[in-house]
Amino acid sequence: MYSKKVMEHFKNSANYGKIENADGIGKVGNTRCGDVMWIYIKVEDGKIADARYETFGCVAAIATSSMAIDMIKGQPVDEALSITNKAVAEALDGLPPEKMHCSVLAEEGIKAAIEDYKKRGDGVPS
Amino acid sequence: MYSKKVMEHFKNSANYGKIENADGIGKVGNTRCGDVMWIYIKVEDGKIADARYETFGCVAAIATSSMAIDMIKGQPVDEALSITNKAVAEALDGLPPEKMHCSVLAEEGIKAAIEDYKKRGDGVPS
Amino acid sequence: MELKYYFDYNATTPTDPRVVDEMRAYFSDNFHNPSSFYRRAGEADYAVETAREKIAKLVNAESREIFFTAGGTESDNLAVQGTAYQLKEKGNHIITSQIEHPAILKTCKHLEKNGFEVTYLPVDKNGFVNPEHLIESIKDTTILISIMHANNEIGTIQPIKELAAIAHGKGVLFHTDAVQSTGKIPVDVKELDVDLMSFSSHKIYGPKGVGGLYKKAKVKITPIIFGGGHEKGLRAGTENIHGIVGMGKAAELALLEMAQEEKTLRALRDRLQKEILAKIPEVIVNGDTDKRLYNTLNVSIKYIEGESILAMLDQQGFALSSGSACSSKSLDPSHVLLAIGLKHEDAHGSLRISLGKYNTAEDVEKLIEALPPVVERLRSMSPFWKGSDGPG
Amino acid sequence: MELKYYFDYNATTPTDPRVVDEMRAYFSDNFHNPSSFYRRAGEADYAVETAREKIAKLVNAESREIFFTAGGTESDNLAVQGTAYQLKEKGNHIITSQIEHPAILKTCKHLEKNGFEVTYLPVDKNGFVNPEHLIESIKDTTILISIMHANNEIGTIQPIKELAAIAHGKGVLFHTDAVQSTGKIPVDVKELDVDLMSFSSHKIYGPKGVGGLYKKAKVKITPIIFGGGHEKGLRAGTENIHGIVGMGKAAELALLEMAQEEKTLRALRDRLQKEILAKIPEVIVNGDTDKRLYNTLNVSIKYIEGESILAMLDQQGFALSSGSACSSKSLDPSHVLLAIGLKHEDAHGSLRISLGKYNTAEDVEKLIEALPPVVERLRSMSPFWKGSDGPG
Ligand SMILES: Cc1ncc(COP(=O)(O)O)c(C=O)c1O
Ligand SMILES: Cc1ncc(COP(=O)(O)O)c(C=O)c1O
Repeated sequence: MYSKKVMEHFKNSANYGKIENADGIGKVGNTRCGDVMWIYIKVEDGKIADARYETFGCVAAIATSSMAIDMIKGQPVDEALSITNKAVAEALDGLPPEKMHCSVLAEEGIKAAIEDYKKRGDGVPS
Repeated sequence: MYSKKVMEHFKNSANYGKIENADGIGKVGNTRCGDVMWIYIKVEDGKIADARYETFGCVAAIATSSMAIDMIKGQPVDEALSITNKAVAEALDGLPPEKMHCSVLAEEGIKAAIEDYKKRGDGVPS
Repeated sequence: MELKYYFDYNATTPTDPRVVDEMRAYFSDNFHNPSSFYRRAGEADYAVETAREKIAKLVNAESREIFFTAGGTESDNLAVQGTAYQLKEKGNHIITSQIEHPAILKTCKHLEKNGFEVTYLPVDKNGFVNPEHLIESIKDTTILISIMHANNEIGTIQPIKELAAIAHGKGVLFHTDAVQSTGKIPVDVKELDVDLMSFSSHKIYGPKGVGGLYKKAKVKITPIIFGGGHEKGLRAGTENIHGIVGMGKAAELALLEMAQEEKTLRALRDRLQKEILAKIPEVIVNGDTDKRLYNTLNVSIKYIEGESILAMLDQQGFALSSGSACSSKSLDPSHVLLAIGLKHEDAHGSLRISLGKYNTAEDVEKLIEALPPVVERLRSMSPFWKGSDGPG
Repeated sequence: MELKYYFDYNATTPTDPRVVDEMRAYFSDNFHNPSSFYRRAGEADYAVETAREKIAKLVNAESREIFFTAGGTESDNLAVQGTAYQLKEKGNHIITSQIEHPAILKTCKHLEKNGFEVTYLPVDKNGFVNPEHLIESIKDTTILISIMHANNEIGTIQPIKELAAIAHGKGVLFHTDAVQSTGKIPVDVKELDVDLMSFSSHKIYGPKGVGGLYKKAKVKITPIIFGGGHEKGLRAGTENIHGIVGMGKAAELALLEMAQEEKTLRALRDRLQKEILAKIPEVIVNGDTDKRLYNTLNVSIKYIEGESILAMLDQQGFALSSGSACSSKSLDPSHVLLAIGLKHEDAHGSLRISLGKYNTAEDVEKLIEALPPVVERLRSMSPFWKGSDGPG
């Protein structure tokens, strides 16, 4: 049911875990639906210097988290903002239709983390 | 579904055919239901000297006809009259429930033949 | 396989040994529940979907239009009840024919007790529904027309394409019971343009206990068995994997071998018909002799009764069936034979010979030899045979 | 048979090779239609009736009270729809529980759309229906109570005898879905005094595609599949002979071997439970730990999600199931786990381990070894695990 890419990311993901003193944290999803994703980012010189995730969820949720992190790491913050759920899913060679919501979660997680970072930059502590 | 006795009578019956100049003929059943039985008797000295049948019908109809003939041959007419459908069925080691009507036909056939014989004796031609 | 003298292929067929081979792995090895998560379950799911494709190919449908059931009877029930309940707000009138299988007729009788109205179209002496009658019978409230493709008793093949076109001209859904035709003759749902079509595995050398329904993608019907959402919610229940795989293989083989079988069996059947008519006087051939299943021969042997014929033939190892009441465990003879206008006694005296791929020329010769003496003996016992007064 | 690491016997079982052997003759040799006239048909009929006797013996019923269907789902539908439609003039209220199989729940939902009223009784944290609740729920219009015997997810075994007695005290019919208990634990219809009881072949090492319904002789229900009058008119369709023969053999074996299996599997299950609780912190055992199927262990592994666990274990060849939404293809996690009061995240994090007769002690040790590192890794990815803020 899952692509090879999805299973690789699920099995071998190394991007997980907390970043202490992250510059932005995005917390999305809820336990009712079974998927919760937290995205941590560290920003240096307008670029995402480091990123990690913590995810409670299914194979697709973990794989999209992992892929999303790969995709934003090293990117300028504003380019990271433009990453769509479709792009994440495509990078994983697709997701089963009923799992597309996981890629949406990944997109939302990135956006929330960057928003949080921007807020803090505006002097608004998270 | 049928007892061995039934199948023997069905396969080996020798009592069928017309009796020319019979003393009594009983015609029972109808083609709608699929069973028609004609019983011929020849009476001598108050006894049934010869009897035969012609039957259009299923295995049970043919076997009960054959058995009924065996049972009345040589019997005094009034004893033949008292033969019941149950006796015919029992003599065949039983019949499937949905075939019991065939034994009823045999009893009715005998009765009708004897009635016909008696009517003729009363000067009433059949 | 001991199949000598089996002439009842329209009742059921032996499972082709190649089909049995194909099923073997799906009992104890690939037994997993297709809807489970793990990899082995994916293999079961793949096997089910591959079978679905094979069946779709046999009837020229899309895979997603094929739904598995437990047999032809369930498919007929699902089609008729499912349409009736789905469209009950739209109308309550159903049209079918008098010669349908009990799976359709009894379902219609049941619906009649539940607020539906059913028209049972008569057929002519060859077993054909008259398209004019169909047109006249359609009302504003008509929601379904269900006419069988090939009749199981007499083999008559209805002009389904024409009848379906009439239905669609009036905006009415059309179902056909193709249990006897699918796998025997080319059946193309797109060409026939039916909305729903039933078929069954055990009539085409597949295993018993499995069948299917073709449902045109855009047609919506209500399920009759509810549960775990299998078959896209149309028919719940853990998949009968070995059965489905077996039916798939049977469909594949049917597609490959149908043309050859038709040639062989038609020749055998025609020879049987010719010889029976030549050797036995006063025999009626039932059903249309042109538009008829090539494996089916139904005859009425006048003045004698079918069960007796079956019993005498059974003694010699022949397996056949009859439309007589006695052999069908009801009081009335075949409703199909009565519908084509046979007298009761001729319906009682009918014999259905249905051939299949394991019949040999020798089988046929043996039957041709065996039948006349049996008929002669039974006629000599019959009050209606020559020299008698004739039926009362 | 490659059955290493299969822990999903409540989903389906492999067919016992002895059962496959028994079925073998019924595909291509004894394939005849049991209702046909000839002798070989009589043999098929005899095989079907012999299987019926074996099943009757397993559940202490009379043969004539056993009816064959295509599986547990159809049996549940037949029992519930059949009673509802039979008694619709008498009343329209049905009582069931919140933890039934979808075969019952979806059927009830369907009936609700068609004029029936359904009460879904809650259960306590161990999964038991409260008899007091049942008593309070019965109305004048109640026509059927349907409560499952053993639950497929958590294994809780209901006090059916007591519940059936309550039903009968009020003159209401009682059905139990015994799909998970029949063949695993002693099930005696006379002792339980139920009116209707469903069971299924593929849960007890019989073939898929066949099941059955026990119906007390004096109870009348309406068929849901109409046709040729098979199964005394209760369920039409050419008999699935090999399936029926297989289920009969499976029933015979179950009766003989049940006690031994219980001993072995209970020990394995108990060891699994003990070791999992010892090796993995923060695990909840779901279902009653006393009145529970001896082969079933359902646990919630906190802070992680079930499908991920299944996927990691699947990589190592383990086949299990979960009540998580993801593994069930719906958005909500198991309705059973929610009904016993689990939080959504704990329901999502559940694992069902269901053992069967081909499980070995080695299988169990391997699972005990494999599970902790999987849990550890997934927890290390989880925002809710130690050092995190806990569930949001
Ligand atoms: C025309 C027709 N329809 C339906 C059926 C029922 O199919 P099944 O026996 O698979 O339930 C049959 C055969 O019995 C049939 O010949
Ligand atoms: C409790 C229960 N009832 C009913 C069913 C349905 O049985 P089947 O899969 O044979 O249709 C199952 C299994 O799927 C079950 O566990």
